[in-house]
Amino acid sequence: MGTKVVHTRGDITLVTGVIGADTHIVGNRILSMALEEAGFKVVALGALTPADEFIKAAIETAADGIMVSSLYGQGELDCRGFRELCIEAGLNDILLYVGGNLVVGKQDWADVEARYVDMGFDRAFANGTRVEEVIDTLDEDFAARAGGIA
Amino acid sequence: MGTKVVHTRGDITLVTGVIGADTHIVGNRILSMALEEAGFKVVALGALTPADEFIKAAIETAADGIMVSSLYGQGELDCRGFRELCIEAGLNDILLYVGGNLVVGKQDWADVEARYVDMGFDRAFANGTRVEEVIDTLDEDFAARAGGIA
Amino acid sequence: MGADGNDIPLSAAQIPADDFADMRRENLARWPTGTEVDLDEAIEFHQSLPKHKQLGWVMRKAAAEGRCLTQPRGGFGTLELQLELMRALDGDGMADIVPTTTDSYTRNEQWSQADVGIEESKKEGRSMLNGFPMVNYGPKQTRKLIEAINKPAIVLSGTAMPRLTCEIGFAAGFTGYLGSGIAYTTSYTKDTSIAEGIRNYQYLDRLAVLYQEKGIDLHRRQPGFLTGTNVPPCIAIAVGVLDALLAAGQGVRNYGLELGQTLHLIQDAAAIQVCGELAHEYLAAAGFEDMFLPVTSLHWMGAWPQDEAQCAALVSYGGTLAAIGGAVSVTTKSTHESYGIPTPNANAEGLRTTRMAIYMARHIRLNELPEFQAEADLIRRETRPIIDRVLEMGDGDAALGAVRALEAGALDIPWSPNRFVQSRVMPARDLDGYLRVYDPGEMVFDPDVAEIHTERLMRRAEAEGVPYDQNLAVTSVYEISEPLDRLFPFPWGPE
Amino acid sequence: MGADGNDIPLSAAQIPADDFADMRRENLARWPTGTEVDLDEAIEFHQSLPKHKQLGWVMRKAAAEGRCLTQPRGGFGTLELQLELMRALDGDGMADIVPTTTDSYTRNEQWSQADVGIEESKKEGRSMLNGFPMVNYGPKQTRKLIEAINKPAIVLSGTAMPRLTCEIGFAAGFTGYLGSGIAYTTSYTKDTSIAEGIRNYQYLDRLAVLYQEKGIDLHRRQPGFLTGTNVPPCIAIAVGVLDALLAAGQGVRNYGLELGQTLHLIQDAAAIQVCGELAHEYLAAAGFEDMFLPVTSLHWMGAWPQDEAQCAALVSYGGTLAAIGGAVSVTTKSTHESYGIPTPNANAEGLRTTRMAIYMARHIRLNELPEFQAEADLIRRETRPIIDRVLEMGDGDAALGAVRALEAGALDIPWSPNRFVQSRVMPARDLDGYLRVYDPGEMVFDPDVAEIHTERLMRRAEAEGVPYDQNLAVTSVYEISEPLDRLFPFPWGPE
Ligand code: B12
Ligand code: B12
Repeated sequence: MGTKVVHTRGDITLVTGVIGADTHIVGNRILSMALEEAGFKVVALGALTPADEFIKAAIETAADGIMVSSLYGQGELDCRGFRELCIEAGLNDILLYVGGNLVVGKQDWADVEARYVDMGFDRAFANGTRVEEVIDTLDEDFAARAGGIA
Repeated sequence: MGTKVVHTRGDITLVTGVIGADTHIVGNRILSMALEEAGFKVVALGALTPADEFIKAAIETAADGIMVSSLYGQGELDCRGFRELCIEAGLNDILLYVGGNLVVGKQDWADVEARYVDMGFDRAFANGTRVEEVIDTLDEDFAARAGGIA
Repeated sequence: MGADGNDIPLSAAQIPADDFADMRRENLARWPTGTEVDLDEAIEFHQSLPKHKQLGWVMRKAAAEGRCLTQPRGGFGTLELQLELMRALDGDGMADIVPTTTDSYTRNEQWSQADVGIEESKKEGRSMLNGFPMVNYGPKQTRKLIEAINKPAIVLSGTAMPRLTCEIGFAAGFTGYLGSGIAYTTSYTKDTSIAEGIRNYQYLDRLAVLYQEKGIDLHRRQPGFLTGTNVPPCIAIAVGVLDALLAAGQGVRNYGLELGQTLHLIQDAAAIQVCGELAHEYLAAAGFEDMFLPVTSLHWMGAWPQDEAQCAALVSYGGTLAAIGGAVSVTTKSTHESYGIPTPNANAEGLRTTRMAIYMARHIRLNELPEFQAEADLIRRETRPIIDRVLEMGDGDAALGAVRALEAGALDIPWSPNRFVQSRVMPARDLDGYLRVYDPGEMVFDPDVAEIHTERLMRRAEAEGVPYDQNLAVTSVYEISEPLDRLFPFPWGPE
Repeated sequence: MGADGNDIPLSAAQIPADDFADMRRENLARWPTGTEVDLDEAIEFHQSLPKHKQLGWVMRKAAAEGRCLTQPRGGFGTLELQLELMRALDGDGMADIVPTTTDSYTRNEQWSQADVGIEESKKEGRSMLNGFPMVNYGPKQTRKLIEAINKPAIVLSGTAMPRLTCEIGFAAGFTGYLGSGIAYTTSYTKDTSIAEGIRNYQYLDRLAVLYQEKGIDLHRRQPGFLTGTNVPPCIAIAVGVLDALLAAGQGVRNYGLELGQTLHLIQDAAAIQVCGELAHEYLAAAGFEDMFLPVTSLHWMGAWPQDEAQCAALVSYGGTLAAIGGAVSVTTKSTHESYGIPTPNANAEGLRTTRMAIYMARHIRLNELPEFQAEADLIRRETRPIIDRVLEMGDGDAALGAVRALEAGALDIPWSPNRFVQSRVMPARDLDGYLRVYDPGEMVFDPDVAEIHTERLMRRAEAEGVPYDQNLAVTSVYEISEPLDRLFPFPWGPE
């Protein structure tokens, strides 16, 4: 993997946090630490972050992407309308990732992924995702954007 | 349960054994011990008993029933034609039970049972059967026979 | 003055009866179902329950007979789903203690959002909430859960805001309640101060004592697992003892302590032993001689692997560890853990696997093993100074001490989301599979104790050929969740 | 004279090379595929195998590094099914040692019936045989199994008649072979005399030594599980040591000993320890100083419960017991055990659950626990007199001694189908979960040892309020297979 765009990482600001009433901070903190170590600018909002705080922070920091964690199962309720909120706030193109345990119970992943893509997330990541994979995918997506219309 | 025919058990002779190249003697021995203790006459042939030895012993002892154990999975091959062998030997009405792990692998029990009934066994018993249940069923079947045409 | 009790200065002292009456009145008015709570009627109902449905009695009996009881977690978003679940856990799962986990909106007192969740769940035909919204249903409806089962029931509600939920839960007929001020506030909240969390649980404990005064022996329990993420025994036990002091201060006498498993047979057994010991020691020293303080062991609370076969070993070993450790009960998980809330069936299977594991190990005790004794001794040497320091910082008051010690980091919780906690302590697993402390943050260990931790972890770094750095802690977070081919491969090729 | 060697008087001495050549010639002529066996070609193939596919090397390495390897059982009736199975066990199951179990016709040298079984299996599209008919396929075809995997492979063939199968197996490239004269004859046959069984395995061992002489370090292994039904450690170890003496007599030097688990953590660990000790002691005393004698622990060999969740605990605990006992490998079962031969998937899951259990317990040793030491001591005091008596009855010859002692009952096997065995010994489980001897039959234990067994079982009878009779043994056969609601119910109601 490792698309050769490493040099641009320092220009990219990512907002991270755990959405809703969700207290699962461990994975989000490890992810934030790893993104920072990989060279991205990271704005870490921590656990229990309402949707509008993500948007506010993204505007304030002119972020390029938002990394939403949801572990506790209620993400499907918390994340509804997240893309719309972004658009309302003028964040039209912002890259939206979501990851964790995105629904209640053990459900078919393809189905879960589709639900989140329908909600407007660019990508959804299943439980068990390792940070290396996230970083690789970010590089790819930002490389594509740099080469594309963005 | 406990059909009230206990007094006739002493007149009933049962041949027990483990069919084919099967060495699993434990359940068969416990069953034989329990049948004897319950009052039946038991002719125990032990493990590794070819089909024709069951028939021979049944003729010699004028047995009323044959209790075939098969645990090792190959019973489906060993038991084919068992009823026919009985009929050829003039044991037309003899009660045939079979029990143990009657096929290779974990298969649907109803299906397995049907296969053995097709082969001419009066009853087939799944793994896990306890001796009390076997004795109750024997009593029922012999009671039915006594009251019926036999 | 507000009747939430927040204007009374924080202390471990019992809330006076009349203050408490005011607090209750105000509290119950916060949501319509609060008005359904009728203490006298509730006490009558509790009195009518047979002994085997009273968790207080059942825990005492299990401890006396040396049994290890099983208890799962479990909550779904509607009464119908929850009834079905609890029947399955009681029946198919043979749970000795049947739980009701509340959903996260309830835990955060977002009852109108929970209402939406109930509606959505009904519409979708599946649970959209991660637990049962007890407050929304109210005590009368919720009591149907108690009536549907033949075992004692416990409320599991990981929150720093239990005030209304506990009123509903006890009034409905639950005889057990998990939760405590220090443990839950440090691991389930971001902006709630420790003082506020402690006050809220003082309310809960005080309420339990209202029942106790009428002869109802409710079982209160402390969630020692904290953030569930490699919490070393010394921290879990210290918090447990402090929470127990707070509960005892309100008058509670039947109080369980939980410990998340480290997954090291000897460390877990030693931790259970020392937890019971130190709890009795400190409670007695504070004048509470007559406390019943059983220890509950919890199936691995960190990240689980995705492979269900691998998970089966965690479930089963969880029973083994609890039984051998002499825990009075074990709280179980299932092979679905890494994915999401288990189906009733998977949950029941986890219970049965655990139960069989307990059956097989029920005779085994390791107390005379020198390695056990060394570890127990180490845990004592780690834990006593932490508790002593906290009490000292509180001038003898556990409530004040906890607030100040957490702020200063003298007591610290790994991976805590709470901003009133330092969360600088970093645990990691050593080469022999023991959980040790890589970075103590501001916590102070005796030099010889600190030396042991450092030495053990250096040995691991050396053996693995990795730097002695924070990554030892991060890899220890992942470790147990790693797929087996990474965790424990065939070691000799093919090259 | 026949070249089956049956006219040479029975003894533990090595079969002379020229006699053995005659025996082989006659043996290989018994079935067409026998002519495919070419020793030189086979040895070349073995030499070409990488070390990690040679079980002799892998077992030595595991012992040196203190590892516990996993190995399942598994055999299906056609080459295609067997290939798929072995790939699944190697891949999905991560087995460290991959097995081929032969079918029961092959074990009884009923090769024409096995031919029918192959045809039937092909016709039905599922295995109608309970294992792989290796002789019918012959060494060339069978070698495809070895080539399909990346681990060492072992033949599992519970029989007293291994002569042709072992020729095919070794020629095909299997580097391990399970089976022995005393163990298998007493537990897998009815009419085969012990002498005949011993001779047949002397053939197998002698053949392994032909390979050994060319530098091929094959792993021979003894199946200590016997009838798998509550075999107490002393009997398993005694038979193991005697079979090892017989193998050593033929020249074998890499010889594993198996022990079925009793499911008591301390008894199993003590048994593994004492088994290794006594094996070395007796082998050295007989002049075999340079033996490699690793111990393998076997998942519960008695009857399994039907509930898969309950079985998962047996599988997992099986890994725990093996790891803590310090076994060099563990032979696994699956959650399908009570029903029938497991699917490749269930088999692989059993392996992974076991592997995870081993990972978690790999650091734990109980050798310094006083209870362990007492039990190890007891096992020594039980076992030595049995072996001594057998050797004495054989005037120092293990082969003669075994035949005579089994006939007299001085060595006895519980629940044996063989008519040359007394099978009067009756084991039963005591109140602490240890396997004890209820009725020793004609076996003679030291009075103080016998007293311990009786006292322990009387305590159980008393506690359960049942008579002190043979039913203690029968209920112990069922025990572990009982459904949980009978085995270990919620103890306090509802009345
Ligand atoms: C530890 C834990 C806890 C701790 C959390 C401590 C803390 N403050 O962080 C405690 C004990 C407090 C806890 C509480 C609860 N938990 Co919890 N918990 C877990 C557990 C066991 C491990 C989570 C973890 O830390 N994993 C390790 C980290 C490193 O992995 P991660 O979080 O998955 O993150 C990685 C990836 O997912 C990915 N990732 C994460 N976020 C994002 C975002 C983006 C954009 C991307 C690209 C990638 C990404 O990268 C991360 C690093 O590799 C999981 C089950 C499991 N997975 O084994 C349950 C689990 C998440 N919890 C669950 C539940 C229900 C709860 C509770 C509601 C109930 C309870 N048990 O009390 C409460 C929640 C309270 C609340 N309001 O949120 C459920 C969720 C159910 C569901 N989705 O169906 C789970 C799945 C357990 C289960 N099967 O029931 N829990
Ligand atoms: C102990 C055991 C052995 C011992 C047997 C010792 C002996 N000489 O008896 C040993 C280790 C030697 C052994 C060998 C083998 N075994 Co085995 N064995 C078992 C095991 C674990 C328990 C059997 C037992 O004793 N049960 C306890 C008794 C009390 O119960 P029972 O036998 O079921 O009998 C009761 C009832 O079934 C019923 N019953 C029995 N017979 C009858 C007859 C009638 C008429 C009635 C009404 C009722 C009835 O009443 C009995 C008393 O309650 C089973 C699996 C299991 N069930 O857990 C596998 C099992 C039977 N074995 C199996 C196999 C494949 C073998 C081997 C071929 C391979 C191997 N593992 O080496 C060899 C067979 C060699 C041969 N030629 O037969 C398979 C059979 C596969 C299948 N059917 O698909 C099983 C199911 C294990 C598995 N899942 O793979 N085995």
